[in-house]
Amino acid sequence: MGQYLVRMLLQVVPVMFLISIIVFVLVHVTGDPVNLMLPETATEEDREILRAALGLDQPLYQQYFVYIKNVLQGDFGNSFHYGEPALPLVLERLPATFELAAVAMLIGIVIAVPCGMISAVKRNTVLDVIISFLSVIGKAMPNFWMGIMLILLFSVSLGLFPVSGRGGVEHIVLPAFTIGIGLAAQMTRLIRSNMLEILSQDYIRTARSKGLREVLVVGRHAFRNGLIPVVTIMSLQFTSLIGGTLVTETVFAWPGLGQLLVTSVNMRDMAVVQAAVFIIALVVIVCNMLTDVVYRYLDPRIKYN
Amino acid sequence: MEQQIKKRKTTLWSLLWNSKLGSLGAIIVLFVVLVAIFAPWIAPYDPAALDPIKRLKPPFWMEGSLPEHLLGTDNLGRDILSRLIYGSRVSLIVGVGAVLVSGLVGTLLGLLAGYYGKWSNILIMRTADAFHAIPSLLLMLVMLAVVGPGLTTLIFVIGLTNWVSYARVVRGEVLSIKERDFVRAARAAGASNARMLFKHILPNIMSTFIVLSGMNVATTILMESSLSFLGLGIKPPDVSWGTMLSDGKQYIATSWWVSTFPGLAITITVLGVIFLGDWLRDVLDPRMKAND
Amino acid sequence: MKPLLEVKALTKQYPLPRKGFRKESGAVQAVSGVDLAVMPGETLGIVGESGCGKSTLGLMIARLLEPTAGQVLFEGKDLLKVEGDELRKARRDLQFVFQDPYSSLNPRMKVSEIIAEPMQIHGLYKGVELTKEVSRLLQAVGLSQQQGDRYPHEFSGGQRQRIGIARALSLNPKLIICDEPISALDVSIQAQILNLLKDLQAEYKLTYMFISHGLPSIRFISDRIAVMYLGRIVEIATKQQIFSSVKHPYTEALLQAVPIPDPSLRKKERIILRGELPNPANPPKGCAFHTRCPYATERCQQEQPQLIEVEAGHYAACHYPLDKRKEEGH
Amino acid sequence: GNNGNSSANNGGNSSTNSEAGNGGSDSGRTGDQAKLVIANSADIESFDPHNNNNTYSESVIINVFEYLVKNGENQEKVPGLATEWEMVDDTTWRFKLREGVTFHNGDPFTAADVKFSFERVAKDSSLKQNSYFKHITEVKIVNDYEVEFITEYPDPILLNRLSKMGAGILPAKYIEENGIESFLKNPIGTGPYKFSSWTKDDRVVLVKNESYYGDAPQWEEVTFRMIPEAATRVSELLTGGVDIITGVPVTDIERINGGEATKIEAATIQRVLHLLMRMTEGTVTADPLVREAIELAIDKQAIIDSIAGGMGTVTRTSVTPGNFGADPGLYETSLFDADKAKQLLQDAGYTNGGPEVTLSASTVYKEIAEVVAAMLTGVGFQVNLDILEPSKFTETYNSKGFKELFILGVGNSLFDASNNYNRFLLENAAGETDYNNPEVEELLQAALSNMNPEERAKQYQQVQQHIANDRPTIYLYQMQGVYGVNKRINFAPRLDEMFILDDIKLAN
Amino acid sequence: MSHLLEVNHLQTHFKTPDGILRAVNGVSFTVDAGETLAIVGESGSGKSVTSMSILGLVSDPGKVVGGEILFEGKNLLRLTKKEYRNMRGKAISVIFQEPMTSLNPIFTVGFQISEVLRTHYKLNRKAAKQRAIEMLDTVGIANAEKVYARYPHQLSGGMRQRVMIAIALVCQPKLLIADEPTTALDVTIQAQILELIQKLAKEQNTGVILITHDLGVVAEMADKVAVMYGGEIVEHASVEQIFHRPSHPYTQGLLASLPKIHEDEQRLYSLPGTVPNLLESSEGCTFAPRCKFASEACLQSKPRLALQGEQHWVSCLKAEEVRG
Ligand SMILES: Nc1ncnc2c1ncn2[C@@H]1O[C@H](COP(=O)(O)OP(=O)(O)OP(=O)(O)O)[C@@H](O)[C@H]1O
Ligand SMILES: Nc1ncnc2c1ncn2[C@@H]1O[C@H](COP(=O)(O)OP(=O)(O)OP(=O)(O)O)[C@@H](O)[C@H]1O
Ligand SMILES: [Mg+2]
Ligand SMILES: [Mg+2]
Repeated sequence: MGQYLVRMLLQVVPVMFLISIIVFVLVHVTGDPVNLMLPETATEEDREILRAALGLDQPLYQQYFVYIKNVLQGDFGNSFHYGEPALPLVLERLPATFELAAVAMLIGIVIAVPCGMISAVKRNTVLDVIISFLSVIGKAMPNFWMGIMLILLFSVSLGLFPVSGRGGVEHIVLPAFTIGIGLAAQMTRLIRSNMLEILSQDYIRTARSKGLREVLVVGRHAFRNGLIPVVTIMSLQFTSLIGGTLVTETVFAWPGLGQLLVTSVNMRDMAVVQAAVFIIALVVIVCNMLTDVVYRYLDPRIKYN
Repeated sequence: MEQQIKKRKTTLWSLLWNSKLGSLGAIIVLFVVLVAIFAPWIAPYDPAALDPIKRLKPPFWMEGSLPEHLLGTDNLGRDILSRLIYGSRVSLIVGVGAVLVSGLVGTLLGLLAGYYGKWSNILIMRTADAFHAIPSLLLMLVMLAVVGPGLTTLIFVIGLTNWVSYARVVRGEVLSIKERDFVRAARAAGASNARMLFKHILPNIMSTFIVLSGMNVATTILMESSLSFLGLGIKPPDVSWGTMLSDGKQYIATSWWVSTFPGLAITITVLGVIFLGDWLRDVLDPRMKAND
Repeated sequence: MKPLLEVKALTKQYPLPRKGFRKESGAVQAVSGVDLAVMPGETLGIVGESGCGKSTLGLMIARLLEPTAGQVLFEGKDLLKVEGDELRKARRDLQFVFQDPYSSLNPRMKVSEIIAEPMQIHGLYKGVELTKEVSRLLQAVGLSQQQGDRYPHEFSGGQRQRIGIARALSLNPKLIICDEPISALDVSIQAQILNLLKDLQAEYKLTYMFISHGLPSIRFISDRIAVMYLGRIVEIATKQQIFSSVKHPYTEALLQAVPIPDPSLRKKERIILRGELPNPANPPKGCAFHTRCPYATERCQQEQPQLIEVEAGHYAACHYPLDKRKEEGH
Repeated sequence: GNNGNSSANNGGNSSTNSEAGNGGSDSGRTGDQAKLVIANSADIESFDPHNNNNTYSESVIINVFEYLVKNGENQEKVPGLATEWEMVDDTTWRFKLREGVTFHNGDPFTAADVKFSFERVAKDSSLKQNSYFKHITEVKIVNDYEVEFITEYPDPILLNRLSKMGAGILPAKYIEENGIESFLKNPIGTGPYKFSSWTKDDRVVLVKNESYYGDAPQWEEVTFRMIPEAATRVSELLTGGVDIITGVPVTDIERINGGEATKIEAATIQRVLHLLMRMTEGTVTADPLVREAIELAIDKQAIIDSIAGGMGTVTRTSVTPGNFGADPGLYETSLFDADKAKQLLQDAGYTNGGPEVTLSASTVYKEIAEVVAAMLTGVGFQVNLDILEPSKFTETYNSKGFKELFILGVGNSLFDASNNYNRFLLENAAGETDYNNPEVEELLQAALSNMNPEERAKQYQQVQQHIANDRPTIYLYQMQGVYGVNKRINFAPRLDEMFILDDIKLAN
Repeated sequence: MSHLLEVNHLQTHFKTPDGILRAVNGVSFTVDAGETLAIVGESGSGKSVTSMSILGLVSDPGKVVGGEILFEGKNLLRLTKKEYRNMRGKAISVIFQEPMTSLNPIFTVGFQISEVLRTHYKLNRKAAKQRAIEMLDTVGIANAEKVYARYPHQLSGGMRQRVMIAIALVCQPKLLIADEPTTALDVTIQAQILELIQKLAKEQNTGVILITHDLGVVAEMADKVAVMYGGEIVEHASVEQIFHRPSHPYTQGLLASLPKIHEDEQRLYSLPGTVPNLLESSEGCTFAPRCKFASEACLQSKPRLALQGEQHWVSCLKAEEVRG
C-alpha cells in the first residue's frame, strides 16, 4: 500500500504542477480580472492601483512563483470575487457536488445495467431498438431540457418532488435523474457492445453447460466480465461530473462546484479556479486509483498486466 | 470458387440491405445529409427571416397555429421547419468534424501511449488527466481569446476537450491487442512501428472507435450550442440545432416546440448514425459478417 | 561447419504481478540459462511439458520477447544487440510460425495481404510480381490462389496454420521457428504439413526449430531433439539417440506416455508421473524434476544437475543418466 | 472622472428583462405566515456594501445595512441613520446622527462608525464602490452624533451617493476588533433584519432584528434564494415554493396570472436600454446620416410589444421620470420610419448595399439584438451580430473594445442625470463612442459641480437634446421589472428594484 | 435395452450469408452406460457441433433442424428450456475443447465447481465447497483446499483442464462429453487426465463421448469409434475394428497418415485434395473427390451408413473393396 501510494505520488505531484501552470497561464490569457472587478467608470489609474494591490503588475512567472510558494504553504490565496480564502470556498461546495454526482451515477448504473444487458441479449430485436432510441434521446436532449421537463412533470403537475434547491432526499431526485439519464444513455450503449463480445466467449457456453438459468449466465458470468470498460467510462463520467454539472445545477439551483467554477472562470477569479482545479485534479487522480482497485476486484487477471 | 468470389464483392451492399437497422440508419443519415446539402431548395422560408409579432406560434396540429408555419415559429417568429433544415448544416459539420478531431487526436495519443508505454504513456495519460481536470470552459475561453471565433475553432475546441475519453479507452484496447500474436507476427516480419500501429493495431480498435463516436456525435452537437453561448461558435443569423435548442430553453414550459423539434432532429440523426455505426462495425469485422 | 544459430545462457523472467497493494512478489523463471546450437539445414525438435518455456524460448530467439539475460547469435551476430533498421533486416532471415495460428493472423487482413506483407516491408517484390509471388506461396502450402481473397476466420485450423507457414516462407529465411504448428489438426492434415516442411527443407536448405508435443511428429521431422523441463534443457541429442538410448527420466516418462494408436497394444497399467507439478515461480531446489522422478535421491533434492555430454553428442542434465544408472544398479 | 454611475451594464447585473430563469421551492416553508421567500436570479456578491456592485446584492443587504439618507417614495431624500443635514459650504456637509441605534451585536451606532465606514470606502481603491466616494477627503467627527463630510470639490449629488449601497454604515468597533474577514462571515448592521446564514449560490437567510429602532420588523425570517433558471423560478412560484420571483419571462406572465395562487406585479425600473455607436473617425457610424438611419430603422414599440411583452416605454433619453434633470419631451417618443432610413442611407452614399456594421450585445439581450439587427438589415445595413457571454461582454466593454454598435442596459441608482450623461464627457467618451461636442462638454463640466439645482437641471435637459440629435447613443426603451408574486403577499415593485422587506406585507 | 444416448439423423445447420452450412448432416450413433465412444475426423467435420447439439448449446446462427436425440429414451429436443437446463451439468456434462478460455476468468475455480452443485442439488455454500474440494482432490489436484480459492489464470494448463473435468464430473453425470480434452498438454499430463476420465467412467458407469484427433488416445480409451467427415459419420465400429479393419477410405487415410513413433520415415501419407465445402450439398459421397476408390456411382448417389459386419457401420458404396 505504502509503495503504491508513493508511486502514485511521484506521478501526482508533477501532474499537479503541470495543471497549476496550465491553469495559471490559461486564466491569464483569458483576460484581466481588473476589468471585471471595477466599474466601467474606473480610470486607468484606478485599475493600475488595483492591479498593483493584487500583484497583477508583476511578470507572470513571478506571480506564479509567489502563488506556488503560497500554495505549498497551504494558502491558495483569496477570491477576487468573494474576497474570501479560495480553498474553503471550493471545499464548501464539494458535499453538494459529490452528493449529486454519486446519486446520478447510481441512477445511471441502475438504469443502464439492465437496459444494456437486455439490449445485448435481445440484439436487433424491437426491444433493442427501443432501448437504443431511448438512450439516444437521453443523450441528445440536453440536460436543461430534461431538467425542466422533469420539473414540469413531477413538480408542477404531479407535485411529487420539490422544484429546486438542496435539502432533503426528495430534493436530489430530479437533478440526479436529469444527469443520470444522460449517463445511463452512454453506459447502456457501452454495456451493450461489451456484452455482445462477452456473450460469445467460451466460458459463457461453459456456464450454460452447467445448467445455469439464463439470468445467472448473463447476470453473473457475462456481466462482471463486461464491467471493466464500463468502470473506465464510469470513472471518466464521475470525474467529469465533479466540475461539470453546471447546467443541471443552474436548472435546479443546486449550489455545486459547477456554478462556482463557471462564475470564477467568468470573473477570472484566479485563486478560486486554481483551488477548484486542484481539488478536481485530486478527485480525478483518486478516482483513477479507485478504479484501479475496482479493476483488481473485478478481474483477478489484471495483476498480470 | 469463382462464383463465390464474385458474390463476395457484392456483399457489402447486400449486407447493408439485409441489415434492417443498418439500412434504416443509412436512410436517415442520407436523408439528413441531403437536407443539409439542398437546404436552400427545400426550406420554405429564409431561416433568419423574423417577425416578432408572429413569435412562438405552435405547430400545425395545435390551436393557434399558423398554416404557413408547419412546425410553428420560434421566439422571434422565425419558421422552425426552415431553421431545422438549415440548422442541419452546421450541426452535421460540427458533429462529424469535432468527433473526427477528438477521435483522431484521442485515438492517436491513446495508440502511442498504449503502444510505446513507458514515458510516453505517463506523459500522455497524465496530460489526459490534466485536461480532464481543467474545466473545459476555461479551455474554451482561451481558445476564444487566442484563435478567435469561427466554425473551425469550434470544431477544434470541442475536439480538444473530448479527446481524453478516446485516449483512455483506446489505450486500454491497445494494451491488450499488442499482446496478440498477430502483432508479434508483424514484428517478426520486420514491420516498422508505424506499420504496426496503423495497419495492425488501428483496424482492430475501429469498433471501439465507432461505438464511442456514435454517442459523441450527440455530445458535440449539443456542445456547439453552449459554445455559441460563449460567443465561440456560430453567430446569428446562422443557425444550428444546438443554438435552436438553447434559444428555446426559456420557452420549454410555455412553447415546448421551440426546443423539442431541434432535440428530436438531433435524436433521429444520432440514431441513424448509431445504427449505421453498428452495421459498419459488423462489416468492418470480417468475422461478424457471417453471423448477422 | 559453423552453427547458424547459437543460444547462450538465455534466460527469461516474467515478473509476477503485485498482489493488491503489495510490492512485486518475485518472478516466473520461464527459461533459465538455455544453451543451444543449430546447424544450417538441420531441424531441432523441442519437446517438453506444457508451460516449460518452449514458446518463450522460441520467441526470444526471434527477438519477439526481450530476454532477461543471455545471447542469441545468429550467423555469428548477436541479435540482442541490434536495433531499429538493422534488426528489421536481420528478421528477414529468421521467421516464426506461431503456436496459435488463428490469433497470429490479423483478423482484418485478407490472407493474400498477410502473406504479401513481409515482402512489401522488405521491398522484395512489387505490383504484379508480388501477386505472382503470393500465389506461388499459396500453392506451395497447398492453398489456391482464390483463397487468398478470404479472411483468416474463413479457414479451417489447418489452413490457417499453412497461411502462417506461407508467411514465414515468403522472405525465404534461413531459420524458421515453428511453435506447435500442428497440434490442433487432424492427422491427415498434420501429415500434409509435415511433408511440406520437409519438402521445403530439401528444396531451400531451410533450418527449423520445431516445437511440439506430438512425439511421433517430432521424430518424423527432427534431426536432433531437445527436451525441456521447467525452463531448462534436460536432454539433447540426435533423434536416434533419444529414441534408442534415453538418458533423462523425464524423457523416458514422455516416451512411455505416448499413446500407441493400436488398441491391441493397450497398456494395462500406464506409467504415470506422480507427484507435485513444480511451480515455476518457486522452483524446487536441486533437480527440478525430483518431485516427480521415480528415481530421485537425496542428492537430486539438493544439487542441481548440469547438462553434460553423456555420449558423443548426447547431453543430459541428470545425476543418474539412465544407462549409467542401470549399470550402477540403481 | 468622479462621476457616480451605478451602472448595470450587462446581464450579470440586470435583474429584469427576458433572461433565463426562475424557480424555487423550499419545502419547509409553506404555511408559515411569518416567513418570506424571495427568489432572485443571481447571488449576492458579498455582505460588504463597499465591495459590491450590483443591484441584486443591494436589494438584499439594504435590509441589513442602513444609509445616512434614504430614498423616499418619489426619490426625495428622507432621514435614515442621519436625522438632519445641511450643506455648510460647497464642499462641507454636516449630518446629525440618529441616537439610540444599535448594531445587531448591541454596540451603539455613533459618529465613529460613520467616519470608519466612509474613510474605508473612500480610501481603499480595491473596493468596488470606491470610485463613487473617493472625492470625500475627510469625515470629521464633531461629536458622537454629529459628523462633517469634506469633499474635494463641490458635489451636487452627494446625498444621492449617500443613499446607495456604498454608503452602508459598518460597525467600526466590531470590525477593528475582529477583522474584516470575520465580519464578512458574520456581518452586522443596523437594519431591521439580521444576517442568519449565507450559502453561496443557494440562499441568504435574514432574521428579524428584535431591537430595531424603528417599527418592529414584520417577518420572522426572510430567505433570498438564488435560482438562475427562469423556468425554475416560475415553477417554484407556481408550486408555492417561493413568494416572490424576479425576472419573469414575458411568456410566462399568462401562466402566472392564471395560477390559482399567483399573480404578476410589474413596474417601471431605472434601466434604459442603450444602443451605443462609435463615432470614431473612419467608422461608418461617424456619419450622422448613418446614425440617424439607424434610429429611424428601429421600431422600438414593436420590440416592446413582442420581445418585452408590452412591458416597456419607448424613450429618446435615459433620464426617465423620477430622475433629476429629466426632459419629459424626449420620453415616450420614438422616430421609427424605415423608408426614410433607406433614403438617408442613399443620401449617405450607400447606393448598392448599405454599410457593414458590427452589433455587439451580451447574451442577456440576445433576442433584442437579433431583432435590431433584423431591422437594420431591413433598411439595407449589413449587420454582423456579435453576441458575447456576459463577463466577456463586460470585459470588452470596460476595455472599450466594441466596434460600431453595442447594446447596453444602464440603470441609475443615483437618480440623477449625471449618472447617464457623464459618459459623454470627452474623457469618458474617448475610445468608446468618441463623442465630441464642445457645447455638450461645456454643459456637462458645468453641471458636475453646479450646486444650483434649477440651473443644473436645465443644463442636463440641454445635453439631452444635443444627444438626441447627435445620436452617439440611441435609447431603445425603458424596461419594467416583472415579478411573480404569491397572492398571499402584497408587493409593490420599486423603481430602484430594491426589496424593502417591511414594505412587503401579507395580504389579508 | 435402450441406450443411454441415441442420436438419430441429427442435422445441425448454420445460416450464413453465403447459404446454409450443413455442419452436422444426418449423424446417428449410440452410447451405452459405461461405454466410451470416440469421435474422430477431419478438422471442421462437425464433431464439436454434434456435441453442442446434444447439449442444446449450438450458438446463434446454428440450429438443430432435424433428427432426434434420445437420452434415456427421452427426446432432448422436445424438452422445455427448463427441463433441458436441469439436464445440463447434472445428467449430461461436457469438457470443452478450449481449456484456456472455457473457465470464467473472474471467478475462483472453487466457485465455478460448487456453482454446479448449488444449482442442481441446492447445496448450501459450505456443503458445496466441501464437495468441490473433494472433487478437486479426486481429479488429482494436490492441495485442493488452496486451489479452491484460486483463479483460473493462476493454474497451469493441465490444472485448468482438470478443473474443467471436475466441473463436468462433480454431479456424477450419466453422460460425459469430452471435446479434445488434452490437445494442449504434453503426453505425461495427457496420460494423467485420460486415466482419470477412464477411472471415473468405470467407477460411475458413465457413458463417455471422447472427441479427439489423437488416434493414440482413441486406441487407448475407446470402446467404439465414430469417424466423421464433412458433417456425416462415415464409419462407426468397435475400436479394434476401426484400427484393424478400417472399411472407409477416409478412415484408412487417417490411419495411414500417422507418423510412427518407432520408425524413421522419409514421407508421411496424406490424403490428397481439400476439405469439402459444407455449404454445398453434394449429390454423391462427400469424400468421393478425394477417394482413390471413387467411381461414377460414388459421385451420383450418396452412400448410407450400412452394416458391414458385426456392429460395424460404414457409409461407403465400396466398403468391401476398401477393406480389401
Ligand atoms: N506474459 C507472461 N507473464 C507471466 N508468465 C508467463 C507469461 N507468458 C508465459 N508465462 C509463463 O512462463 C512459462 C513458460 O511459458 P511458455 O508459453 O513458454 O510455455 P510452453 O512451453 O510454450 O507451453 P505450452 O506447451 O503450453 O505452449 C509458463 O509457466 C507460463 O505460465
Ligand atoms: N458459429 C458458426 N457459424 C458458422 N459456421 C460454424 C460455426 N460454428 C461452427 N461452424 C462450422 O461448422 C463446421 C463444424 O464445426 P466443428 O466445430 O463441429 O468442427 P470440429 O469437427 O469440432 O473441428 P475441430 O477438429 O477443428 O474442432 C465447421 O465447418 C465450421 O466452419
Ligand atoms: Mg507454447
Ligand atoms: Mg471441435
